[in-house]
Amino acid sequence: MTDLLLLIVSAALVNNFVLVQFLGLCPFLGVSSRIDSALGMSFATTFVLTLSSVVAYLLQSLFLIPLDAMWLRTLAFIMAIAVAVQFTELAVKKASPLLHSVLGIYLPLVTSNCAVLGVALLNTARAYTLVESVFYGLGAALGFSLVLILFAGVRERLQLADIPEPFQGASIALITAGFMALAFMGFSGMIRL
Amino acid sequence: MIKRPAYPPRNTAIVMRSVLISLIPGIVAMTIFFGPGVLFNLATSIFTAVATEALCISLRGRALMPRLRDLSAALTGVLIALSLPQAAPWWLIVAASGSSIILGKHLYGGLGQNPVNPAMLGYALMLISAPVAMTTFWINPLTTPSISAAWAAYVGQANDALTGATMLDLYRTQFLSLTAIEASDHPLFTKAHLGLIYGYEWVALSYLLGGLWLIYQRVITWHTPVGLLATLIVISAFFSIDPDTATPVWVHLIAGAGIFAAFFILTDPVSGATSPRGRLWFAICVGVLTYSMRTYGQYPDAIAFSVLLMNFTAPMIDHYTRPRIMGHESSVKGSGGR
Amino acid sequence: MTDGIVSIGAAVIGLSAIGLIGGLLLQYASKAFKVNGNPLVDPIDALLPQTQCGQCGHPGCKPYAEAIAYGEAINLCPPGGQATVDRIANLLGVDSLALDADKNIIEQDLVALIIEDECIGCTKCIQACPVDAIVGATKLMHTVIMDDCTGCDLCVDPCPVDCIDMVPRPKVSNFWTPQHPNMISSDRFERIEMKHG
Amino acid sequence: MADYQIRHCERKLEGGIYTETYKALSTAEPCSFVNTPTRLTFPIHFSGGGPGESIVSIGDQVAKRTPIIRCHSGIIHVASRAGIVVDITDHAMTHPSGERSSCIVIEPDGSDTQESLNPLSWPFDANTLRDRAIEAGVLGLSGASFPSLKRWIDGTTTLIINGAECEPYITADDTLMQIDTHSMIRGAYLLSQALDIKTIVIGIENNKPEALTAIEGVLKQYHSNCFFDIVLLDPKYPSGSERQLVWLTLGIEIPTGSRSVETGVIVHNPGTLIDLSRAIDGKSITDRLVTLTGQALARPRNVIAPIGTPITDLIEAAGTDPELLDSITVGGPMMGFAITDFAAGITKTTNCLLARSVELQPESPCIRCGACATVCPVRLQPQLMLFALKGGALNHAIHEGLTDCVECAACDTVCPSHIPLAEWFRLGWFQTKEISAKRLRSSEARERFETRNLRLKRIAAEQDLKRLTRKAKSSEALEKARKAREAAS
Repeated sequence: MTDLLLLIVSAALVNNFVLVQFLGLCPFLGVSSRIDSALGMSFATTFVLTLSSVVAYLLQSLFLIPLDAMWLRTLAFIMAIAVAVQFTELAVKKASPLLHSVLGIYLPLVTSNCAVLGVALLNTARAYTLVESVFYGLGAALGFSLVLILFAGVRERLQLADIPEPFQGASIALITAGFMALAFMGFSGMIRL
Repeated sequence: MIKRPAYPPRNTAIVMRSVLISLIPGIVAMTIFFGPGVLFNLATSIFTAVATEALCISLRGRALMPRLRDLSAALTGVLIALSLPQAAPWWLIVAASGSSIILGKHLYGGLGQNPVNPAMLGYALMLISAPVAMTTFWINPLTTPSISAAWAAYVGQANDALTGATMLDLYRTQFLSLTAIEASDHPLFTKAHLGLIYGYEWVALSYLLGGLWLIYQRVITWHTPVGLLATLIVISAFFSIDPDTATPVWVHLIAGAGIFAAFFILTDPVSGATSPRGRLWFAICVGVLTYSMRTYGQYPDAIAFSVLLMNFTAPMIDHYTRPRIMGHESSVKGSGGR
Repeated sequence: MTDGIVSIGAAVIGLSAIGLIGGLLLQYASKAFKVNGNPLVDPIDALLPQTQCGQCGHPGCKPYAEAIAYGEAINLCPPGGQATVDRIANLLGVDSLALDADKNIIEQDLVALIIEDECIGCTKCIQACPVDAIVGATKLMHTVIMDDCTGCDLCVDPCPVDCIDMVPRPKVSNFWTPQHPNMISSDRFERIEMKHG
Repeated sequence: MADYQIRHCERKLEGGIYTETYKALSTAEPCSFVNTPTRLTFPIHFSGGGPGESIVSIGDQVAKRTPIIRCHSGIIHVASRAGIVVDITDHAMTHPSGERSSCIVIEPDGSDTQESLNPLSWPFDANTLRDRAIEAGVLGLSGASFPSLKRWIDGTTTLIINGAECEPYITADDTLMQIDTHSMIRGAYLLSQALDIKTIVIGIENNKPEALTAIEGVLKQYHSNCFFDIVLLDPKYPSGSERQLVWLTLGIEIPTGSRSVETGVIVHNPGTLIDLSRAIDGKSITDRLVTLTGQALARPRNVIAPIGTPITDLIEAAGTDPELLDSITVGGPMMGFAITDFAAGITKTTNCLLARSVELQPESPCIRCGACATVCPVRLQPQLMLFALKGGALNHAIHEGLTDCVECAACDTVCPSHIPLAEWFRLGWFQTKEISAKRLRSSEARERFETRNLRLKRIAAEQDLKRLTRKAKSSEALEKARKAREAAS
């Protein structure tokens, strides 16, 4: 149990996918301008990440290893992720058309979100069990959601601030993201797994 | 005895000035125990901060004097100087002070707009960029450097005999490998030396004095310092049930930047949470993060990282700790019509 | 060699099977989550100024809202001005555009005014008004109901005697806006000293 | 003797500030009358009670209490002195906008002709009383000129007399409570009788002992079946604000978006009740008590002046040359507004003219110190609202509670950066109103557009139908004719 908890903390904070491993930066910058869209993206990504780690594990153990087809790993994973993303997109469109519009292209782009594929690949590379895979995916998703939402909160404040003209918009967002990554360095070395 | 005012000061410059005044006991204690290098650092840091501030303001074409007069840059300079190693070379001070003013403050539009604490940002940047200097150029508390030795350190030729890691770092890296019995014999940590030689206690007490004066003057509220210090005490007391593996309460409290941060760093109003309840939560979270990073992380004193992390959560804390508006049913949803 | 081919074949078949399963799942999902119409139309329509002026190239605001929901540019509404463009951009989470330069930007809130001496009572303007804000009958003088006029100026061109002017909307007599805090520093005063102790 | 009790308020105002009050300035001299001025001005749309229209024309001779303005809300304003209507024109007025608007200008002729209404005699019901108040021009007399009649709905259980004059400098209500105590109690009592209210709460700050003594003196003589509950309040600003007063005296929090009447409480100032008492006697409102105060006036005091008296005359009455003053504050230092054109005449809501010179401190950026939040009486976070408003995010500010702000300016007073917070919030509140008015107009336009489209469709369908039937008939006839022709050939 403690191990699983540490696994989540490690994936969420210490080895945060966005700020420490620099994966999934595209949605991190793309949908963080508003808290509500960040929340929506967080839910979508959490769902896709957790689901795809399970599916990736199943694909790995039931299909790729028995058939000795590890060379198809990336292809198979991306297909599984694409299905999960497409499913999520349909669900979001039904549940909240406004959110669907606000997330725009970033929702289908979760497919090519390297954090999602990264989790799937890391899971298999580290030979996690099913439960571990789920927890690792969940931890990664929680970390992604955490920084996305926090960053959105800060960006909402930045939009109201009197920022010098050359730094307005994306540049100050990138600088702030850098500072956030700096702050996350404080976690480094905390959990060695 | 000065009468306690009924309200906080009615002027930003007076707020900043009060904080500067309340830092004086701490600065005096630092100078006594860690040598004149502290003063060199202070002068460099203040000069750099004020000069950078002036440069940034004039680059933006804003009026210079009103902003310089509010002393906020000078205060950032002082805070930076006090948190950096006492034997740090001049370039480290200049880089820390300049980057905190430029990156931490003026990129975001100057006073009142910055999302993170400028002083802690400068400190963290230096910790990442110059980790050796930041972890080893602390004055060894067993020595008291002369003016010439301090100057040598200032120009970058520090004497190894004078410098070392901080006590918190030493405790973590060397002391925890000893047993409690062995430890009581260790020259650095025997009770007889406490306070009298190392000075950490006296520095901490001086900061405490200044901080209490700030509360008395209503410049800061009790929420932040109490939140941080209580959290540190409670957590470290809980874990120090086993003295062989845990750093004791007193080390957490006085050997690191705990008291200094509680009264002077976390209380930065701009980058912190603003409601009283929010400030309490902010400080408690900083306490928890600091303890865990100090204990499990790789950096000796994690206050800077904890503060930066919590700065990013401040908008959320503000949102969720808002008091219930009169006439409203719940506290979080604020909107309503008249 | 054959082993390899068998293995490749199995993999390809297996992958195809997985793809098929995924496809079926999505097919089911697209049925289950089917959305009727475009639910974005109403929220967009609520932001449009409802002048029904047609300057966007659509017959009224609702049709334009529908067009936006299906991808039309959001910057075609001169009566709404930049504020409306920004609001729609915010609603849909897209980048805000500058108001289309081809459109003549209306700075002021205007209403139509019929010069009553010149009106011949032809009812052409009444037919043109999209919001029934002109009253009158054949051979009788017409009048614009100021409160109902949206300032779309669709009545101006049809008038054969050119007796309709666009004038600034008359101020509601008791409506006033406080001065901007940045402007009033000269009139400002320190409110009061606090009582100490 | 009326049944009454005096108690100390058990609740403490959250937030709020103790300020220097400077009340003694204007009470040093006794209250007096001013001479009738040479001109009186009455703004047609801004006399209180909303926009209206003039019911006199230039050249008309009016008597004292002749109706001159009828507001669209029904309220009637009267001439405060007999004289001639010399002009109806754009004129400066006592209003925060500082704008000019059309005013009736009357030159008093010194004669004493007057009109009056028939006195009402008990018993009368609430409607009669309300109609009388409208006819006599009784306003809420609170800062916002809210017509008192709207407050009179059934189901009210408590009347609160707002004797908490918490603004510094102003002593108008305090003086009224002392010199016209009997009228005030009578007005309150008759109002309570008409509305079937059993409890009258008098909220009065404990720094007004003279007024308290006067009230007690009257109550000892008074015969009534109401219970008078006198609550002594801490003199903390803004305890006289309606929501705060209701909470302090009764412990009721008025829900956001509603007014006190909706919780069964009505709040009136002493002045309103005195006016009401006069109106019952048939006397429309012609005069009001104004506090002339401030360090820049030679003889600060309270005066009773005809409504419409130019501010210049009042400054002169306070022994100061109006030329020496740049601007004058109408109302108290906290919620008042500045006027620079002293030709403006006082209105029924002008309770204080304040002349003083206070050095203005330069504004500096907000450092989010939160001092404003600690003094906010409704527990808002002014620093966050200000940040949103300055960044142009009105919705954000509304989400933070902008519409709950009572504009008391306590935040403004304690702000170490000297930011005019209350003015930002006032502006934000007006923008909110403007936007919702626009929304309303556009939704009405949408409805009319849709109705019109439906109508056009219907008409087109009807015409199609008509044409089709006509065509069908004509083709039938044609067919017949053709057949007939074929048969013939």
